[in-house]
Amino acid sequence: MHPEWISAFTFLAVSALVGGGLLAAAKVLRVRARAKPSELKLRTYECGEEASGNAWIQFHARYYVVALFFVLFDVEAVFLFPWAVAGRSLGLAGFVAVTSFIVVLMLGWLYAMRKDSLRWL
Amino acid sequence: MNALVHGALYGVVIVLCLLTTVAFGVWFERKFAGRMQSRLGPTRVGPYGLLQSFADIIKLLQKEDIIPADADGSLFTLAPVLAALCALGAAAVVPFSPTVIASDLDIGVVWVLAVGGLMVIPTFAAGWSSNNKFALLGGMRAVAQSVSYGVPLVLAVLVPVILSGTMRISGIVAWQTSHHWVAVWPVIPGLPAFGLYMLAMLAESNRIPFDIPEAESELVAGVTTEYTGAKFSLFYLSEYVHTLVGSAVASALFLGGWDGPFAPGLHWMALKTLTLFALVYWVRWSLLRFRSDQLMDLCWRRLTPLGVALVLASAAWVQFAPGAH
Amino acid sequence: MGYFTDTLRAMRTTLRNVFRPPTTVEFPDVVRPRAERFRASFALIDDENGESACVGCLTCEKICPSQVIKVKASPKRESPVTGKKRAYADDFVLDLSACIQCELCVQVCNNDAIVMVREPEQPAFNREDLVLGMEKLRANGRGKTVAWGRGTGLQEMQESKPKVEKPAKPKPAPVEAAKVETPAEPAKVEAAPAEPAKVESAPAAAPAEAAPEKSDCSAAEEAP
Amino acid sequence: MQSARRGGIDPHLSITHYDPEADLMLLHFGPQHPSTHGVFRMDLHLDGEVVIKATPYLGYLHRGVEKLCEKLTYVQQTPVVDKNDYVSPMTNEQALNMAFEKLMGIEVPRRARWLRLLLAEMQRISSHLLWLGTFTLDLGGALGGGSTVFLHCFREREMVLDLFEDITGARFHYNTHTIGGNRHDLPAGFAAKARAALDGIEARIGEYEDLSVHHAIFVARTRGVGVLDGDLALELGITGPVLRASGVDHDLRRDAPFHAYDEVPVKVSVERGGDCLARAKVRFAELRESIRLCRAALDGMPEGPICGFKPIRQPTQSKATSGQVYVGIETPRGELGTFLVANPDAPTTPYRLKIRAPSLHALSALPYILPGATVSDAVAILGSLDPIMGEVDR
Amino acid sequence: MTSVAFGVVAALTLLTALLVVRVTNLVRATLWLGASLLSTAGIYAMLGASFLAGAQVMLYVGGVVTLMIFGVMTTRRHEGLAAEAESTNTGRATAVSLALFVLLAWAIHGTPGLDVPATNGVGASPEALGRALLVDHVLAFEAASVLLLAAILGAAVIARRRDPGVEVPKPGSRAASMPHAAAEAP
Repeated sequence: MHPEWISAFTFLAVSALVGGGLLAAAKVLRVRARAKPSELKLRTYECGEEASGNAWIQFHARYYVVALFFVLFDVEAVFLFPWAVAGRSLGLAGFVAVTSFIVVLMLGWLYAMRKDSLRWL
Repeated sequence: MNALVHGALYGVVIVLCLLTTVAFGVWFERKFAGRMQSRLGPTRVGPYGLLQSFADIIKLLQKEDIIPADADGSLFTLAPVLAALCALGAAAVVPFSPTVIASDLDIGVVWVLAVGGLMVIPTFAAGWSSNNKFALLGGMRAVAQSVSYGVPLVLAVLVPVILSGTMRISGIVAWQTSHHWVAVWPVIPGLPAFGLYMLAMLAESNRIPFDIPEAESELVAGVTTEYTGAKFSLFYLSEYVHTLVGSAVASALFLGGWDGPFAPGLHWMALKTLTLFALVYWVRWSLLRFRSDQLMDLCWRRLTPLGVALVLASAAWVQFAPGAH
Repeated sequence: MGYFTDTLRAMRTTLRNVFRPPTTVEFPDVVRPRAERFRASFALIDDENGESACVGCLTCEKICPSQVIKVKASPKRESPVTGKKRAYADDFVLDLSACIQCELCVQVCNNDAIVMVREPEQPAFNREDLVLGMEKLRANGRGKTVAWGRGTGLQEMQESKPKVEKPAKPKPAPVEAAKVETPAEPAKVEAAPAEPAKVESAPAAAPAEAAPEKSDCSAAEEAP
Repeated sequence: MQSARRGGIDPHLSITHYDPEADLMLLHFGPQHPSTHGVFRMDLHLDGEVVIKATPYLGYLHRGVEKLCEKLTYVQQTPVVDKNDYVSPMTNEQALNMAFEKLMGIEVPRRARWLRLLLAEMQRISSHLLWLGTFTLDLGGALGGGSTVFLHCFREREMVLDLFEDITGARFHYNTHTIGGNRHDLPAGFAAKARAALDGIEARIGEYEDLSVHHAIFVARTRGVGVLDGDLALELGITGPVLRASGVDHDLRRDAPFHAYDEVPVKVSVERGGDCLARAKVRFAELRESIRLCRAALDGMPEGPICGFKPIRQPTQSKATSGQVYVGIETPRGELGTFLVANPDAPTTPYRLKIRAPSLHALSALPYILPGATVSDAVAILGSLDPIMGEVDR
Repeated sequence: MTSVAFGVVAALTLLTALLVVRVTNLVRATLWLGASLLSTAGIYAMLGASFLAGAQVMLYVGGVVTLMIFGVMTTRRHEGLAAEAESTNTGRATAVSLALFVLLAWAIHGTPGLDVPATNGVGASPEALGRALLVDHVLAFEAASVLLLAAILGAAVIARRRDPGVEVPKPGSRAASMPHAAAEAP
């Protein structure tokens, strides 16, 4: 494994310690009102009313579409990164290739725009 | 083995520095916001209230830990830890000076985007596991928002990558040291790309005017509605760390990082980062909030094509501008 | 672009406020000046003889909308100081926790015995501390800054024609205890300088036009 | 489903009409919610984030004020109704005492009427400032620019409250009006202090506008949101700025002058939009107009007695044995009415006191204008109606 | 050292993958899938494919898992943490997966040229990747854009279709507001 990756993963481990450490510290420090909190205290908050039904409900499909668009544009970006690094050595051919790649994608964006699919509501 | 020690050592130092900066950053924000609002801000704990954040942390740690009866307990506990991990982890590849860098990855830019972008998972997990409607709505909004603003963020970051021809952040800073700061020259992809990055960064770290996920006047406290004590403080912390690391990345990618005269590189980097950090809070306390659909419209209908245009412009610059190489 | 310029303008506005002096003060160390008429807690005033000016006429108890005043009136007896016969209140209890600070008890007091205090009431740790008895009320009257409003003063302000720019502050006139001799029946308490303020009939179309079924309250108005 | 298909909203239809599969999320919005302006509750049926049906629930702040007043003598009621519209207590007192005066046929001296006008307009300034603060708080959150406007508004509102404190000694529940006039006269040097405060407030209005109505985000959040038709508003009995924002030119200060409004004419501001932005603009215009009216009142304040009756010394003297009256005045929220029936059996207390609260009528628009809005809009719409739960629930 | 680390990460990948199919709650399964994909990214990083690892996290964990979360959240109700789809065909499923595993292992084993040791990132640098994409495989690169275009068009079409069950009412005027009152008036 590349040493930089080892450092990076070590850094991640250190940052994980922050969260874990805080929770551990809280376990020591925190106040316990009672051995077992009352039932009322553990109830789900819904503005002081009895919660009506479960929160785990069906959501609107537009959320799905947003994620779909994100994945598509992210894929585009990921394709662009290697070119961005190698781009200047590839000359005009590379520039033309990437420009056409982007233009084709933006056609799709334009279509979605025209069809009003990029609206949230 | 060497790399392990290096990572651990720098990890501890950088993480501690970040946390301390956040503690005083929060103090600064509260003082600054207080003066904006004709208030005094914190005054009681320590001189000028400087130790206020530490008092807050101690207070939060002492609070009773409540996991709602209907919640998914393990996920509920795991989510804040993961959030702090993602926020801090992005700092691994940020060069604070030519030498102060935990891991000089060759794909540093992608690391920042990937680890920072992972924030959506703990946020959603927190919202979903709370089994609270406000939290769930907040979680869904948060995911939709960070996912959407991920696109302009990536496109903005592509500009310095294209200009410098490397994904190594220290390489980008070095290129700026020998050429120009990206935000300064070439002006056309550079400056708008910087602005685009800052906007997307505001949205990713849920700061006003983009704080839809925890819009407290609508969703009470968004994903953190059911959270108390230490877990809440972790979310709070990770938000600030996210903003701070985002500012650091912005100064590295667009403002020349450690580049600057008269003073050591570390000082310049700190100065630029803190200036951007303060700017974020200045904006935060001056603006109202967008509505979620306006936020999405802004992202998909305005910022995304802007980002694509900037990428094309920088490609053209690299290709055709004399002396760009 | 509108967003951008508007944001800059908003940020300029907030920045301008950063350089203004803050409005808030550090409270217990710095106290904002209170208005002269500020009304907070209560006090029972002593008359010039060092006795409580309250004669136990029960007017304040009757007028109090939230019924927080309980007065125990005693029959007339000789004053140990002056030797004259006068009425006393044996006990006077005011429950501050239910008081709405409406100032009506002050207004109706013909002896200027009960007044309000300019120092805001201190928070208490338990409810009993908020129940002001005779001792506490009289101690307030001696120890704390007493507010401007007195019964006779307020009555005079409403009935006479004070000049606008003239200090409307009435002199805290010394109480003439002798003046009120028959306080036992509150209904019989004489209104002091009993000058029926004649209504200046304005030509305006005041909405308070006389109702057709006018009651006999006008008689009461002219009564004094 | 039928009516929903026709593109309309029927707030009275059951939710099954809109959603046969009952797949909507029922969200209890309130009473313990940061932006329900006290303890108000609406049950929102949400499709994603869009409100399909809204059902308001009232009564969380019911204190039985009207019933209580039946047990109190006339003079004792003023401090009690102070707490109804706790954002503009002055106008509460005025409406109540004007009803008493009308019932008993008492004339109010001219100075008292001018004084009441001054107090009412100062109260309108403070009330609208508080509205602006809470409205931006709804739009911008307690951790953002909203709270900045909020605290700026409170800073200026303090100036008005300081003036009230100078007059009455109280900052909030004044009890300064009484039957036949006022209890407190203006203190010495009041006019100069008041003018200074008014100048200070007027100078800052531009700053509020920079942070709110002139800001593109505010406009984006409010334009076209919560559109209320003028006809519907009239049908629901809505008055005040909400009605005027819907294009209906109606203001009791001009149309049925009370106090001294016949001597100080009012310029009524009307907007056509009917949305949250129009309501904001109307209130901003009223803010400026009120400052002008206050200056006029200070300039033209006549000399004379401030009370035409002395009811307080002997509370049993203010009595009425027959008759019933209604008095409506224009408060910052609309027409505050007091309906009073004299009690022949107990002349010192009313037989019935009914308060017509403008906020209640404004809230009745919610089921009509909420459907189709998002949760964020719902907060903005509720805030733009400026409800005060104290007077809604009474 | 490296092999120990690899063993840990590989075991993690397998474990989380197993949890994905064994967990009964769909949301949790999706989150476990995210963990599994993350450890896969770890394996890529170990093999020196830096950019692939980064892209894996960005695209799969950040993007696809989000997509699946939204897919789960928008398809059906989830009543609590209870079992969603307890399969009764565990035996048969195990047999099929084992068979698939054997088949794949055989195929991989039989493919020549796969026993090259890890390159420590020499051949997989982003520069090399870019060169390969834009010079050697430029046609595939452009074809990918067309594929993405098709996907965007598809997404746009999905987005346009409104949920037929609930008609979002338009806040409107009084005329539109009370049809029911008008209809029921005698």
